[in-house]
Amino acid sequence: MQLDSLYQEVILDHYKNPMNKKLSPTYSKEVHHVNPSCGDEITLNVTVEGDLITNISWDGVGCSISQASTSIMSDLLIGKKIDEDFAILENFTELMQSKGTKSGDEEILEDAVALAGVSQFPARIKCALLGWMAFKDATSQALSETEAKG
Amino acid sequence: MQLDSLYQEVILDHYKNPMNKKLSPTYSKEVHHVNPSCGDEITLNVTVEGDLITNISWDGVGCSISQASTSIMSDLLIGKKIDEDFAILENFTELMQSKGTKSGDEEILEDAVALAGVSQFPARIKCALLGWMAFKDATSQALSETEAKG
Amino acid sequence: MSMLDVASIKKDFPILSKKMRNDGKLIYLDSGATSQKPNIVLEAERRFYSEHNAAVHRGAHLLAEEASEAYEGARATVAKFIGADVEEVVFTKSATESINLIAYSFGNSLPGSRFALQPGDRIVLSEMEHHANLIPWQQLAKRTGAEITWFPVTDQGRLDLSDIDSIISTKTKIVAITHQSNVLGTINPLEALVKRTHDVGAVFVLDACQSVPHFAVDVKKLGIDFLAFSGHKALGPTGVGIFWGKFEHLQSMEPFLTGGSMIESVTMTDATWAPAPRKFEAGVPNMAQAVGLAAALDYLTKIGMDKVEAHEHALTKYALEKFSTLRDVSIIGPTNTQMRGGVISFTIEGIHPHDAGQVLDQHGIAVRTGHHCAWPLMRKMHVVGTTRASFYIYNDTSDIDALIDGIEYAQKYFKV
Amino acid sequence: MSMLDVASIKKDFPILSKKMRNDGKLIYLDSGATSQKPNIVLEAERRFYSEHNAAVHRGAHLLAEEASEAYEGARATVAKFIGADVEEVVFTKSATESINLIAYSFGNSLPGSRFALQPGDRIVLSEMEHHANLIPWQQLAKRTGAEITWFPVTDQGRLDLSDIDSIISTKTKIVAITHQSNVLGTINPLEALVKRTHDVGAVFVLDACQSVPHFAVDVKKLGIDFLAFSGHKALGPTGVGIFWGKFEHLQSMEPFLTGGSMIESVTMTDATWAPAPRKFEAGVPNMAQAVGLAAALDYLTKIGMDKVEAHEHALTKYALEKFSTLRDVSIIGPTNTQMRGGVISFTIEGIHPHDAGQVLDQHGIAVRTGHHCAWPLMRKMHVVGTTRASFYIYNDTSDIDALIDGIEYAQKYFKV
Ligand SMILES: Cc1ncc(COP(=O)(O)O)c(C=O)c1O
Ligand SMILES: Cc1ncc(COP(=O)(O)O)c(C=O)c1O
Repeated sequence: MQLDSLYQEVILDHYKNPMNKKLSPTYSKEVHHVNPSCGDEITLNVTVEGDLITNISWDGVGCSISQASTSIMSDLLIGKKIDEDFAILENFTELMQSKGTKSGDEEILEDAVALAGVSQFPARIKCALLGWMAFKDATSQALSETEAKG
Repeated sequence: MQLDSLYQEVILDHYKNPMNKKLSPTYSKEVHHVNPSCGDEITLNVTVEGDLITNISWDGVGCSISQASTSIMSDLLIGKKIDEDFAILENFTELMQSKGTKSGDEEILEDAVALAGVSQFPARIKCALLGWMAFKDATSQALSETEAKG
Repeated sequence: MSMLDVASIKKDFPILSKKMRNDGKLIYLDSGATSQKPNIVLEAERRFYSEHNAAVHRGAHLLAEEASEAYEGARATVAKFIGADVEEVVFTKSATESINLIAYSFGNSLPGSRFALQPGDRIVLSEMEHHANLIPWQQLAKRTGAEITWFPVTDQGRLDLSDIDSIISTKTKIVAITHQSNVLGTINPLEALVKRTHDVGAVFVLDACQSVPHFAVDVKKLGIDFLAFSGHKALGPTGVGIFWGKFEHLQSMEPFLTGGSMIESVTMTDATWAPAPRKFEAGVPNMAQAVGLAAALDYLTKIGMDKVEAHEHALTKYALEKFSTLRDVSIIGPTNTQMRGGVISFTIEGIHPHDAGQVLDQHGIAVRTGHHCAWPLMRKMHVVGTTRASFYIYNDTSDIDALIDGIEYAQKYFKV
Repeated sequence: MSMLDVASIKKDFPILSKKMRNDGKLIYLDSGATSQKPNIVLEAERRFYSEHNAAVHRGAHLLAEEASEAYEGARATVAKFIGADVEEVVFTKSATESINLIAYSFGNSLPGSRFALQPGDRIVLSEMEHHANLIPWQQLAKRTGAEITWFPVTDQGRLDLSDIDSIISTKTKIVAITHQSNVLGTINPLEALVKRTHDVGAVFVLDACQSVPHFAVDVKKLGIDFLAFSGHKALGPTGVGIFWGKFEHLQSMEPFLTGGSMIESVTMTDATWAPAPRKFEAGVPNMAQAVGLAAALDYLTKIGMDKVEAHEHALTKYALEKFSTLRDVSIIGPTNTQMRGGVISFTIEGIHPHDAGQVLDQHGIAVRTGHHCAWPLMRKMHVVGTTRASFYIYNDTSDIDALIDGIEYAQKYFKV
């Protein structure tokens, strides 16, 4: 396994210029997640309108993989239906757990396929999933709060 | 190592006909000791008069080694000076820890030399010492109580 | 009689070719205390150390990855062996630690938690418990004001369940009982116990030290809440035990040992916990031992736990028959094979267990003597101690024949 | 520069000939997390299992005798290694358990005991503690109402002792501090700390995880009260740690884990305890691991702890000089070799530790990255985490050269 399979150009680009990395002051739900084994942290805001994710913004510290993955995730999931986003998330999680057997469906995952190499480095899977899990948690919480009210 | 080196005739005799195995109603001090690894128990009474041990009596349950050793000990130590008994006790303890390198001084230990073989069976040393340690404890307590009074 | 191929199994255990006193052979009948280890277990440990050793979950480097994979793989193997989910399995150092973990975790619970005990609450045990499943509960009771109550044991060595409804009452919070007695061999009827426990809203803790190594145990089928066993009695290394708990319990329980790797976040004055099972595994774990235990369970699985059970059942039947021909020998425990495992405790009229054990040892026969860490049971059965023979996969009828001969020799030797 | 014969030492460690990614060789710089094991340790464990395995202290048979002798012999070896009396040494599963043992035992103390804590009492720690020497005390404080106070760490990574007299006050009952920081490499000045601790009548607990394996530690000379270390960081097996305490303390302390073998006598509702060290060793112990640890300590003794220390000192000096030539690399911790061990934490401008570790791993260099179980220290030093290289007897200057090259490669790779 070569380093380049992990650190694809796309990843290093997102790492240097992350997207949506500035917390928006308005949101439906904010969550804070940590990766206890390395200390990386992320704060993520999600805005839910009806069945749409209209905004995701975040801030945090972390390695290139976690930063790039969160950047890619936010870009990919904003503006789509919640169902669709959850399907994408599912698909990405499977890719991460594939131990290098999958290369990822570019139709569904777009830039996120660049993270396929991570699945061969078990210790890094958590890095790649940090932002995605924060999104999942924030959205689920936002939904159940809406339900509770509604 | 043969069984007979452990179970000498003298030991089996004392086991079947233990001496002083009947608690006397009068004593200076009574103690109760247990061997936690096998559950054997002993109650021992000692009578101290001045610098003399005038009586030792005991009761309890235990293996042939512990019963015989206590029987031999009581017969050997009654009627002697405390100092002398403690010296005998010291001598016997050393024999037990000798790992088979000593055969015991018959002048000092009399019948107790029959227990020399025990030193080659580490798990049995505690059995052989149970009564002796009870004697030591009871006598020490009796002495310090006399001192406290006196 | 579906016997195992013991001759070939024996070859897997290097210690069984050891030369004993007077160059005799080893007849190991003390597996109830600890089992012997097949080569494959020693090899698994050695391989871990010489190929993958690193602190798990703590490094990005290759060895750390491999060590984590080996350790988590071992967890999956244990989970499968007892029918558990993988995140329900916690590695401890021993069954003793596992039971203490439960007791201390309950003791650490905040008021209002379903695990918090109050004065008047009851912990139900039995009179046949090993000290490991007795003293931790006594201590918990002392710390919380709860009371210990217990099922008595009958003269035949069975649990007396006739008062089950008053012994397990609405005051009961915990019922902790052994699956199989390490002294009597008795296998306890769990169904009624677990049902009554749950009817009163209590949790059921199973001491599975003498069951998991000897017959198939499925935690889900048993419907219990917690389980503990030791690796060293199941062909595994020393220094590893298992604590299993239903995941919903693990989630709400307080941690026991605290330190590295079990945290989510830490400041100088406070900390939050990682999810189970990590919450219960503080520090660099016993990685090589976990891997060794997994190898042991794989070995047992390959033989088949049903075959292990049948083999021990057959041996026990054979032994009980042989024992019945002996003069002045009493079995402490059931004399039939109904709900009974391969542990036989006995006393010989006129010979103290320690002396009996010594004579047997002279013939290379390793048995245990004494109170077997079940002192209250000794008192109940009116004995100072017993001599105990316990069987495992590497024993055969010739070992039992040797035992019987040894007992007769002891009677002759001590002239009783 | 009194170097060891590293080439010949390396041959004793089978894992050091492992083929890494792309068939490269292993450059193991993660001994601070766990050390590698010499063959002699693996052999000692195997020999125990294949020649003497039995439950210690529990049987009259030959194997049980031999196992007890091996286990108690291991205890004597450990005692000698740290200058302790043999009955002061307790085998645990890890330093983490050892420290929890002390904290729980204190928590179990009855009011009036010198170890019982009350609201207002203080436990003094430092900002450089490993979670294992922090969270157990936080939990004890929560259970008893005591307060945690601590020595701050300076920017140079030293303990700031300027307020020692107010930090260790008459309210202080326990001072628990690490001998050598697992992050900074700092060795703490114990004399002043121990003196002040005893002046106020408190006890001093030493976390010796990073000292006992690396230089001679004598508990009597240090004058401390308690000490903990882990076998796996001292060339020993996983699953074994040491708890040492002054005998007079051990006598009056409450037990922690309860169960078999630690008792004097037991009824259904109560129990009394065996004398120390047995009182603290419930259950069938980690016998093979104790024996393996003794073999590891014998191996170190044969090399000579003064030589081990000198070797690591020389390596650290060499490494610090090399590091000072690197651009954009900061050392977190002392940059001189004064009172400093062979652990170097660093950050690389523009490269997250995890990414740095990954690039090093690609070259077979095993380092640790992250917070090293010392999260409060990370915050104090204003870093998310660090990359850490730690040295032991099987490292030489070529390993450090490789590390330096690796760091430069990482800077090139990530274009920083
Ligand atoms: C300074 C220090 N204290 C405590 C520990 C805990 O040791 P273990 O995880 O072996 O229990 C470690 C190592 O992880 C350490 O470096
Ligand atoms: C029934 C039972 N429970 C608990 C234990 C304690 O196991 P360990 O000493 O391995 O912790 C044992 C074995 O000693 C046992 O037989």
